Amino acid sequence: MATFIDFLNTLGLLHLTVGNVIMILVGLTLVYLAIRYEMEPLLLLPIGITAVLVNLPLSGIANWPVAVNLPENVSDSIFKTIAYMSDHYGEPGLFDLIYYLLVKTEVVPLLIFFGLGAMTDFGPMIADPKTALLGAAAQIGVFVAMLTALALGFNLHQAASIGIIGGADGPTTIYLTTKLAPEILAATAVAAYSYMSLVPLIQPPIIKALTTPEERKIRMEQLRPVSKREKILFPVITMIVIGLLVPSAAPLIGMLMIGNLFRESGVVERLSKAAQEELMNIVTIFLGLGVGSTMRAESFLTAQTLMILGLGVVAFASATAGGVLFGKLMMKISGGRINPMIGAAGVSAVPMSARVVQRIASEEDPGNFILMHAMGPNVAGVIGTAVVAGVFLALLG
Amino acid sequence: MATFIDFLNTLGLLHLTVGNVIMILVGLTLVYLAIRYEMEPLLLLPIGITAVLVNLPLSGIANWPVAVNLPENVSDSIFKTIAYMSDHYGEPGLFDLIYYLLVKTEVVPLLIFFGLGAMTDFGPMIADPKTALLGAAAQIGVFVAMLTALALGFNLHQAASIGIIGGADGPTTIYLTTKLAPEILAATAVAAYSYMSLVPLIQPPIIKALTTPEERKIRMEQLRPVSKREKILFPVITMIVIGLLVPSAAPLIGMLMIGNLFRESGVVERLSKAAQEELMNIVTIFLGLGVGSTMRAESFLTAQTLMILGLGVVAFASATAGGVLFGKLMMKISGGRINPMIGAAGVSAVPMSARVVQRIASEEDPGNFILMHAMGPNVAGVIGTAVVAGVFLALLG
Amino acid sequence: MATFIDFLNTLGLLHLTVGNVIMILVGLTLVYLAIRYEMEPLLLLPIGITAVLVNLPLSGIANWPVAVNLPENVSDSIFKTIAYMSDHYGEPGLFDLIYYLLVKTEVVPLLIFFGLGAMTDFGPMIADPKTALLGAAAQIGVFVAMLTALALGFNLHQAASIGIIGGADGPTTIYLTTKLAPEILAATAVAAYSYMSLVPLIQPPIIKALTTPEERKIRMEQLRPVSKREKILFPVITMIVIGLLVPSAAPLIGMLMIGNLFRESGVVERLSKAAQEELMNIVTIFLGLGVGSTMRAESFLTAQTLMILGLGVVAFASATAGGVLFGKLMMKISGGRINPMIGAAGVSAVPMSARVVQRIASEEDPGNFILMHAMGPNVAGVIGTAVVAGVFLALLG
Amino acid sequence: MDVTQVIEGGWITVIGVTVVFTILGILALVLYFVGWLERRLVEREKPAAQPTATPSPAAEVKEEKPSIPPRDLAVITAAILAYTAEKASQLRPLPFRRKVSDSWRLYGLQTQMEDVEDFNYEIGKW
Amino acid sequence: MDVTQVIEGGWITVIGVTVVFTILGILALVLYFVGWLERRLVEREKPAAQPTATPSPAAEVKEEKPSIPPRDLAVITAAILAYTAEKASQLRPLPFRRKVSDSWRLYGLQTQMEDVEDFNYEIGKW
Amino acid sequence: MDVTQVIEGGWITVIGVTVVFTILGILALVLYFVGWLERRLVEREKPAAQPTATPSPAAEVKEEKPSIPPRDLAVITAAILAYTAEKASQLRPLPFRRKVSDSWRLYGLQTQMEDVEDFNYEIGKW
Ligand code: NA
Ligand code: NA
Ligand code: NA
Repeated sequence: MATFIDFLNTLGLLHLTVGNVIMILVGLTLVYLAIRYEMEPLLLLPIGITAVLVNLPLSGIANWPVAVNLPENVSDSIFKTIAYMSDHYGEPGLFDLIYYLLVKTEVVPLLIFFGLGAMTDFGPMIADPKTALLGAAAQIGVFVAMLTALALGFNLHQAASIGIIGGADGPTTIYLTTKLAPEILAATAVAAYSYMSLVPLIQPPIIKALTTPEERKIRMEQLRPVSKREKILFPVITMIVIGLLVPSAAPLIGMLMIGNLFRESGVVERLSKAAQEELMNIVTIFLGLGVGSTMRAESFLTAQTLMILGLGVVAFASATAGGVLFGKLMMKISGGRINPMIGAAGVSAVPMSARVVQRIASEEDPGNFILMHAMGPNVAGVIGTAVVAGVFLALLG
Repeated sequence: MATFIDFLNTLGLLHLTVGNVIMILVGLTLVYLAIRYEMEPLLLLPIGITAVLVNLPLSGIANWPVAVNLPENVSDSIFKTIAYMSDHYGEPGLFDLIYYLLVKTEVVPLLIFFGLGAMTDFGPMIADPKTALLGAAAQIGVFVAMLTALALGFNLHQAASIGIIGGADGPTTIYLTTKLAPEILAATAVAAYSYMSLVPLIQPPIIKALTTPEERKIRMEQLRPVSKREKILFPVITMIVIGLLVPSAAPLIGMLMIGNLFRESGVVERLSKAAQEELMNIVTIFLGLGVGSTMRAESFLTAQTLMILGLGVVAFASATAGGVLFGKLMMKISGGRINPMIGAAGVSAVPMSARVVQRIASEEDPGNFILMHAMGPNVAGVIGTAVVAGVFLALLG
Repeated sequence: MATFIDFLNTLGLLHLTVGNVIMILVGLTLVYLAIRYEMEPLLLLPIGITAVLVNLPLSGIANWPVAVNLPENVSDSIFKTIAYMSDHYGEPGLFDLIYYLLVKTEVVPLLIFFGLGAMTDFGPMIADPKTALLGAAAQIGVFVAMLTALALGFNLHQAASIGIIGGADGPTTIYLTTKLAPEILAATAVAAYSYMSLVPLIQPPIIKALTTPEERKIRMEQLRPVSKREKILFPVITMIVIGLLVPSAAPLIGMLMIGNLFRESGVVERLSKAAQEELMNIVTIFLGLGVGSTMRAESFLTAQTLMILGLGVVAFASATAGGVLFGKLMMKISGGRINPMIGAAGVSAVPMSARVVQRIASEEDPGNFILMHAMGPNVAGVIGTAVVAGVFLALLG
Repeated sequence: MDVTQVIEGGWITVIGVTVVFTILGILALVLYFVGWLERRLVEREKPAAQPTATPSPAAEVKEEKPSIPPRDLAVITAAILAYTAEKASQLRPLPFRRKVSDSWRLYGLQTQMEDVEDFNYEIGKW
Repeated sequence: MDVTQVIEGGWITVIGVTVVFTILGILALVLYFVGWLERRLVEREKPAAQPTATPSPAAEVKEEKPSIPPRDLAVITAAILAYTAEKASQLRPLPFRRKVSDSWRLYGLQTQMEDVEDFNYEIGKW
Repeated sequence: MDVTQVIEGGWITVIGVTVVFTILGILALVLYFVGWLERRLVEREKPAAQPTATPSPAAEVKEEKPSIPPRDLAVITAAILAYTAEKASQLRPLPFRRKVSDSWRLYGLQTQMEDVEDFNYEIGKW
């Protein structure tokens, strides 16, 4: 009989909090958006369903809090941290292992950058290097959002992590937030991936408001061909240049460029394919599960989260504006040979924002093909955001 | 010359024990069965050959004992355990790392459940929900075997781990045994996988003894079609319902259902494929190597192991009987619209036991197709066994 | 303003040492050779580009030195080592994790042997077992190089690691060096893989110098067919025989033979494919990154490294000579029925050295097909080198 | 044999059997409810489009339309299959194990289904 | 150069060379024995069926022959490719998401390109 | 809202914007330089071979359009397959490196053999 009462005490239902219920609903909403509207499903589906699972009480699948104030000497070392967490919060569940060993150590974001490098063709940027500056201009959104966050009372570490959402690079956001402000990881990750899939809704009105129909009709001359040699040199040069100037960006840029060299070298097709497929798929699964498992009521259900979601829109919008306005400047300087809209593609979100630009261009003039020109800022935006993350780490890390 | 004598001392042959020799023969037998009779080769081949390897003395590829009495404060934490083992038994070999880091932490069994979820179509159970009860009835075998094991002198933890063999779900068996009675892991795992492949031999006589030819001839009406929406809702609902009621089953059920959602959502085909193929294959390899490496003479060559192998037959047989008898009850209640044989498929062993049922049905009446109806209890049996494992963990863990 | 000065201090450029610059150039050279001449690109490309990345100062992607004098009680345990390194050198970067957790624990070399086993057809050796002795004879090169290294002042551990380069098996070299002399890992790994791709240049002059045209024209009778049963028995027997006699070679040989059994059994094609492809590709990536990350100026830029590169040639050349000379002996004994050139294939480098032999044979007599006969010593050489590594570990480990 | 433990085991059995039937019973009820909802939704949404919403059991497995009309694909595939089948033509009586052959790469739409099914066969029993 | 170490190295060389020849020698002997056993077994089991047990050396590398003559395969494949290609040739109006269809498995050369592109679309935004 | 932090944030903004423009500006300059070098090299190496070095834009943009009209591709593939098949059926003069081609996907049973052999070539030496 005592056994029976014991068992009743293990009923999770009895330990369900309001916070759990809300988080389960949030998770289900993400799952719904991912399936019904195909909003970034590769990330939002795993994140959402994992959020549901970890908010079922007593399951023991995620026992360790995500953000703890660790003693000074413990926080230095991931292995001490794990020992400390075991001591204080018991045996790790599967999701604790995934989060603490794969996400928090940055293994997962870096391997995703590696895979992205193997999947990205930097050709359009090599063919027209000046478009790289548009990838820099779009980073203005990062700083606008950061300053707004500071004004709203977030501390510097949090503000930087929130700002980087405007870079529209999921792994960079996760990389930086994990290092600077793990307590808001779930919020920034969800914001980053959600707004990324809303790019086709967020960008067009801003682009149209900042450009005239004549500007949008500007045709650009065809890109020059890029040789295999240039494509091979590109990752090597980029790694060295950025690595020497912003070392704190070197892990992200380095892995991106190693992946890209695998792709372009043409001599390690097996490894390149593995980086793009088997390794990428497996790492993506763990990223989704790991991030989803941080969506606990105690850290997610705060006013901060709502503010972060709001600031994400600010970040994306100002990044788009920054790109377009700098595009207009380049248009003036070049004597009207650059369509300012391609600046909007500087927010990354490869290749979606470039497609948005092309679609608007087609609306004005069905014969205007600027997709490839928009790909230049687009891929430059990935590098730009990683550089900004490096600056943040150098100054705040 | 001293060097030469030193070398002679490292000859493994001189340190070979009778136990080693027997274990090598056991391993070779498993390899033989796997290859010659294709008995569950994906598991029994790796387990068998690994058992051979770890029983070659002095190889250093598996140095740590599988079941140790750890001090109280050490056993709480896997990382302390590893430090403790290093201190007492030296540097880990490859198989120690695989067993302690991947199997004992439950990473491997849970990832296999994830992959199984992505591979399983729960449609037949959704189309005819009442068949889920047959998946519950077959769990009776688990308890019959557990009580028998208790009567034979096994302690409660061991008895529960032995009973779960009757669930015919390898990863669940490994999951539970690792948590409750790691000292008998090798025996229960080998029993589970061996009998699973003997299902076509074990089940038919029991089914035939408990049913009349008329009952076996009962045809069932065609299953209704199941919509995509229902298939998507199923994993979400199941995860929440079971997670709230039996939280200790949540890790197993949760991973199974996340995998199934990946499959049914239709928006993450890449991840679903990865879960079913690349990740699954890799994890399967490590499962086989990890379990095989626990087959050491000291823990395997006991009277207990022989009893466990015997109890495995009891478990499978009584599970089959439980399913069939409950099937007869449902047949009576439904007025003869349910073929009682499909209860036998409640033991899981997807889809083998369902095929066995179909084969017997065809023998009686070549036009009787109840395979899909048998798949309902079949997949329900997986859920049922996970629930029972959850109950054991809640009460004994 | 202080912020600005802070930032300038993080400029990697200011901390670049001459050593870094040289290592970056070395890395770039490897990348160039890998791409331009396809010199072992699967390894040398990742190694080279990683060497570039880890020599960019302050990147934090590889913080821990590769070879440290650890206190006695720490070096026993990999996990204590990691805790110690964290304490003394700060949080690990991605490459520290890869090197310390995957390479130094031998996980990566052993999994590569596993994959190699699944990819290797031992048929030619089974068909003509006497050719196995040629695989033994080629190991003479290992000892010649070891003795030379000793004479040049290397200590025994280093000399053994250098000698093993002559075995022409990358993973065995890495396995042994990691255990005996991690401080020269980068040098031996680079030497092993570099010379392996130079086999078509190194071997022909030696083969021609040691054989007469008449000897090179010897045709060998067609190999007998090998049954599936023999192919299945081979890995099992080899594992047991070698495991009992040279247990310290058991991890290498054991994993090789498990992989080969997966291949030949025919019942676990999925796992065999996974071992050859998805797992192999992923592990290869980590091997390249892990080894490349050990190429730091402090340990690589020494006179020792140059000597090691020189000794590598000695090793390959004397291994070839050993094989050919023993081939001549076997030719005499057999009454001229063995072409002595196939001894040169005993250096492994599967299947390149066998192809070299075939090419020379074709030059003398276009109708002479001894490729398959050369494959016997070729695969035997893999086993032979693993045995020698086992002897070294038994006596020095 | 420890009597206390056996009694404890008896209690666990009672609880366990109760729980497993309860859980799967609740699940069944929920599934009936979901099925009922689904039918209502389908009827309301498109009263005449039921065939679309409830595909035939055969089509149900695969949700989307292949870019080749399945019929044509079937014909083409049949040619290949017929050929490969001839090679593998030993009709085995209800094979308890079907061999994975390399030619599945040519099957097109049948691929995933069969591939997974075969692996299910081997692995699903776990 | 440390003389003790060189002497030690000499001993290791003696032992090492002995061991490696011994081991591979034993292995060779065992293999001869296994081969002899195999021949005896085969002779006893099926005295006339030796051709089955002894495939030609060419086929030996790969135990089985391709089930379709490659030439026929080429023709059949061409038919499929032509068909699928036609379907794929409609100029699509900048699709914001292109579905991965199963038939890509039949495309051959187009495979990798499209596959990666689609994944880029979803994942590249990161 | 902490004024010190906002001021600090302002400094970070100034530094960050400067750095990101500087870095990408330097990168652009280097790329222009590399492009200029490349053109010079190409001109010097093969003054008349520019068409080879500069593929048509259609091919370069390979993400959108298949570089070969799919129908032609089918025919060409068939030809290649027929050719390679014939080659494969003879004794080849031991190629020292055989490139992995995409068309292996169409070979069916030949796949694994060739694929593994090529990889063996590169990796097997370990
Ligand atoms: Na960006
Ligand atoms: Na079950
Ligand atoms: Na060798």
